[in-house]
Amino acid sequence: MQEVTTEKKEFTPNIVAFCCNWCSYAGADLAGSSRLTYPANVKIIRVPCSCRVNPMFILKAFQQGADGVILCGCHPGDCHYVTGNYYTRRRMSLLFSFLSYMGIEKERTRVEWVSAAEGARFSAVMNDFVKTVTELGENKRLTDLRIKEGK
Amino acid sequence: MKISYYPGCTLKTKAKDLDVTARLCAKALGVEMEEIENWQCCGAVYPMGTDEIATKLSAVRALDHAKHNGGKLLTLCSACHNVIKRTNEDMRSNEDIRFRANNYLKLDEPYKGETEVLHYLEMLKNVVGFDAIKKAVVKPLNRKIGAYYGCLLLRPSGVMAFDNPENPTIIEDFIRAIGGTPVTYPFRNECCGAYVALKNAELPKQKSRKVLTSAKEKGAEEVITACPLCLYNLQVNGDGILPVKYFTELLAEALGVQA
Amino acid sequence: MTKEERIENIKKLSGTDVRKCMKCGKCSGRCPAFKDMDIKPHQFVTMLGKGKLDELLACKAIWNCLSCMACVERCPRGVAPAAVVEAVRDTVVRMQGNNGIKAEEIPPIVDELIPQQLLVSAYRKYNK
Amino acid sequence: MQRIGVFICWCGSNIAATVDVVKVAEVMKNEPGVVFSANYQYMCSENGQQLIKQAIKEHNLTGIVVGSCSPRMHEATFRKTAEAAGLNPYMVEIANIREHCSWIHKDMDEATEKAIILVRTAIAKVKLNAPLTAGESPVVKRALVIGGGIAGIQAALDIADAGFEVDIVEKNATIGGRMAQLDKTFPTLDCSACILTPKMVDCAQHEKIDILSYSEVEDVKGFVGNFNVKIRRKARYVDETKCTGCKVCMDKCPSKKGLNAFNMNLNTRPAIHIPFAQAIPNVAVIDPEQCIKLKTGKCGICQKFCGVGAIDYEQKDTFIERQYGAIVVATGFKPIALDAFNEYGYADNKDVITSLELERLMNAAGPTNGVLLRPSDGTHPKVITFIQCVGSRDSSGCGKPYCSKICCMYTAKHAMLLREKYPDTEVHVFYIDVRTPGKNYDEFYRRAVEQYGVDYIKGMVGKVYNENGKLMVQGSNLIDNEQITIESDLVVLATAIEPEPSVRKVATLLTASIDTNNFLTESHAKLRPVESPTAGVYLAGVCQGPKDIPETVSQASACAAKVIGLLVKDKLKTNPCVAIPDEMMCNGCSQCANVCAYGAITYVDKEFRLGGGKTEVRRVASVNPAVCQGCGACTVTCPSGAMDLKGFSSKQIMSEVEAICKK
Repeated sequence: MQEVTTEKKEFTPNIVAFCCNWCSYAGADLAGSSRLTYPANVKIIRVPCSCRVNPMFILKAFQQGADGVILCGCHPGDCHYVTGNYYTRRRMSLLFSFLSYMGIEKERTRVEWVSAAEGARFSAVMNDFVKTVTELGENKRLTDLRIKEGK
Repeated sequence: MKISYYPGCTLKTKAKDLDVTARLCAKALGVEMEEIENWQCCGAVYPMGTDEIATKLSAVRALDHAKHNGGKLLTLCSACHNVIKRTNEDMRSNEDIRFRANNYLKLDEPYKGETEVLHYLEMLKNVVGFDAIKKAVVKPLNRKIGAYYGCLLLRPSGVMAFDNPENPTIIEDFIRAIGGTPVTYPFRNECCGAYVALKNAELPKQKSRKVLTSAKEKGAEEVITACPLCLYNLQVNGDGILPVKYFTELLAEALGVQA
Repeated sequence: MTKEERIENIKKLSGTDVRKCMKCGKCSGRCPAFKDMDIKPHQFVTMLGKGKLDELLACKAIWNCLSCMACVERCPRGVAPAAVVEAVRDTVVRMQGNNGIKAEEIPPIVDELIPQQLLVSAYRKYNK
Repeated sequence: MQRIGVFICWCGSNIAATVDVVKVAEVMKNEPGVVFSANYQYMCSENGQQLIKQAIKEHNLTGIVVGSCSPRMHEATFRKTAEAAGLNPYMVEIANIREHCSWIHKDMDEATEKAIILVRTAIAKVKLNAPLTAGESPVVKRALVIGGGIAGIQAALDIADAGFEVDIVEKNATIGGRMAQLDKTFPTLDCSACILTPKMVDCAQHEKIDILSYSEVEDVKGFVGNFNVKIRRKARYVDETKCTGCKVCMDKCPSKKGLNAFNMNLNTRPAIHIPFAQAIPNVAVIDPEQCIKLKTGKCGICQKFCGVGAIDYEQKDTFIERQYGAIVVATGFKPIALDAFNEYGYADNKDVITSLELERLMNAAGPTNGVLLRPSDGTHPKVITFIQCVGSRDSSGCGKPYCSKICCMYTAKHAMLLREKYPDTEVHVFYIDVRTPGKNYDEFYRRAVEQYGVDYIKGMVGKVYNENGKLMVQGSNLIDNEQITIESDLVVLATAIEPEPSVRKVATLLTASIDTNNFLTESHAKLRPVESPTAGVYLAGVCQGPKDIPETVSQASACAAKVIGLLVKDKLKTNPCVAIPDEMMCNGCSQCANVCAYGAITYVDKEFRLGGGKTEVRRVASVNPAVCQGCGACTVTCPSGAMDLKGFSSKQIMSEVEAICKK
């Protein structure tokens, strides 16, 4: 076991962002090419459509120690796959009510619609989400402690 | 039906005609105007400075009173209407002003712009209905009448939401309802300049003449307004080009109610 | 207050973003008091943006603006020149002794017919 | 055992300035499964690709991860590189360490740490990648052009000239569009009809072009190479095959008070009419709202007089279905409504007109036969004032926030033509800025000023009102710091343009994205300006953004080139990242088929061995890989977890999640 430094570090949350390939991932690219910053603790996973995101993935992220999970897709009505984001919207509202039933702060998960043209919005959304999750603090309830401490 | 009513300073003195005829007509049309208690002067001009709080409190008090008494606040004077409606919008949508005004007032529950501010003309149109007025008219006014809107009723249109700011029709519809022939003229929504009368006497003179000349050119025989200040200015500075009256005076005439 | 702070304060007081102005001049095309404005409505916006404080504070236009909102209504960019005029006027009035109209000036010009509304509004507009 | 290669790109200083690329490459050497790790200035360059190819061969790599720019940029490049070295192209993953890392972070340590995690995540994914092979789908060698204006006409002609069949679907009774309404065109002042109508005739006579006028697209199914389109042919109450365009019916029709939309409602036309003299097809149409026979059942005069028996009051809308390989959208524009601009007095004064109305008033085939007369009293106007930017560059909510682009030039054109034809007129132009970039454009505008004496006033109009029969135009003159009032006889508003409203429906049918101003979005603002993000859909003309005729024609020809490039192929490679059911787990519940927007999932009865010589017939899902678009909606909906998506499998995504979360 490595010795952990005792110095108290400021809490920086670990955020997983699922972005659909056609709108939000491109929006994140635009945020990049426009040099619009957001915190480095946001890491993006590319999926073809927001409807590819199984609620299991989100639970898995929390279990593995993520502090917040955000899912981004095309604006309703603009889905590249016509209706994919409508499924997302419905599934996620179910997942969110399940999470709040379990006592997990609902602010830890979020669905946002970001188009390929909305680089500024992508950056603003990420900044805001990181801020929200930072205020909530570390995710303890859903983390599988064996995973965290086993390492 | 009863509606909370805010008369305002001038309607108690120089513009009694406006107040008295309005009340009589409303009664004849089945609306009771209930003057709110202990109203204070609205200040006659909406303070635009973003830090102006104290100057808006009298309007908020009146609005809060109306909130608990039917939820509607009836106004008659254009200036009062402008001040109260814009203040109400601040209380509804401007978080900073809402917080600070409520901080001063210490009401039982904070006021958040819940009251609906209704001008007498809107009341005639939406509550009574111009058709009902048409039926109640005993003496149709067979005259050509020019509506003078001025600036206060219409602008800023985003907040006032009174009528199309460039092509309003509500007073024209009103004139039709009382049997008159409305005359539309281009200067009906131009400011008469009365605000600066004490500082710059010439400007209001020019502007009033322009308004009345424009109305006369298009064939108006008289001009009506809802604003005591416009009335004063058009009468005093308008060289008597056309007679100017309150719209409620004509309503009273058409309905056959006597002061 | 430094000059820069004063400028910032006027911007804040006006609640309008002068950088949105595209210098079309529609406000001045409509202003009914244009001839009596020594600084024109569009100039208020650009001069505030450039920080020309002294000229703004010394102008006569702040007393002649009718606050009729025609410029605000017409602006294609959502700028409110009238709010800038008022913010400058407020700033002048709030400096000690700079009231636009003094109480003793009133009685001689008041006639029988003058409505309260005019006196009240004049006090509110020009005095502190 | 996977043998993974990692390649970290500097992108010059784009990545290397904020990410310690050498360190990232070093750290990756110690990752389990990684057998090779390198960094290079430009991985996408010839040399960079060579490095990758060499490593694949030398180290016998089974998968590679490139840490570089966005996969939307170079994923295809590196897949080709891998393929060239004998590696399946789908064994490539990109870690986006530029757009998602170096460009948005400033702190080197922070950015390097994030880059390491991103590359690790890609490694975690690529380890679970499986070789995929793209399928093939056939290409229908026929194109659809939606909209028959100059954009649609040009695109159709170019595609047809290359030997492919083209259908033009036009919602109006004739093709020609807005350009047919124009009088002259800038910057050379040729007559619009003289250059447009020959092209319209070419379309009509071209053996490869089928004009479906008075028709609208109702439904679109399918995908690039194989669109199935349902088209509504609206009842025109005239048999298109019989009508000869003799116009006798127009003379005899007793209902002559219909507003003539072609002339911007400045005059009237009969209920049965041909929109204009050079209409294509030159066939009459009946306005059912106006026709006495259709409204009351009495009349029938046109039928009586029609020599060829073309009139058919019983005609109904019909539908046809056709297959296309590619679709060009060219739906055009309309001037905005002026309801929110009453300060210019358009609603109250007949002599306040829009620029398009002026085009008709100046046109020899227009309501005044080309003589400029005031609509109010038919007199010749002496003082004409133009107002520019009416509703353009307006972010107040009343108008459009964009520049309509064409108004500066056509206003200069109008001003010039008026001064030339009527030297006794005085012409004023209020402008905010004069924007005339383009070949010979600024010279054109300056000619209006210098040669024709047009008075350009830097300022904007605040109010137009009628006084003693004159139009008083009150505005600012910012150069002289004045407020001026010009007594005018005619006021012309350079009205903003907006996309033709029907584009919204078309966009929805095609799943083509649309921006906040209802313009269709192009795939890339600079490098793919005529492609829609939806494969096989191309954009021409103002439906994509404001533009003038030369630009529209260029874009239409560019679209045609793209369409030809597509139609010339016999087969298209399909995306291999499609859904795949695990038949052993599928219970045939139909949930996946219900959510599939493409109808790619069907059910088959299949025989399964149960062991012991027994078999069982079960109903299981079957995905058509040519139709599946790979969205993944079915994978999540499947209650038994039988459905998965190739290239984005649940296991892959889970492993990415793990890699990101691992501290």
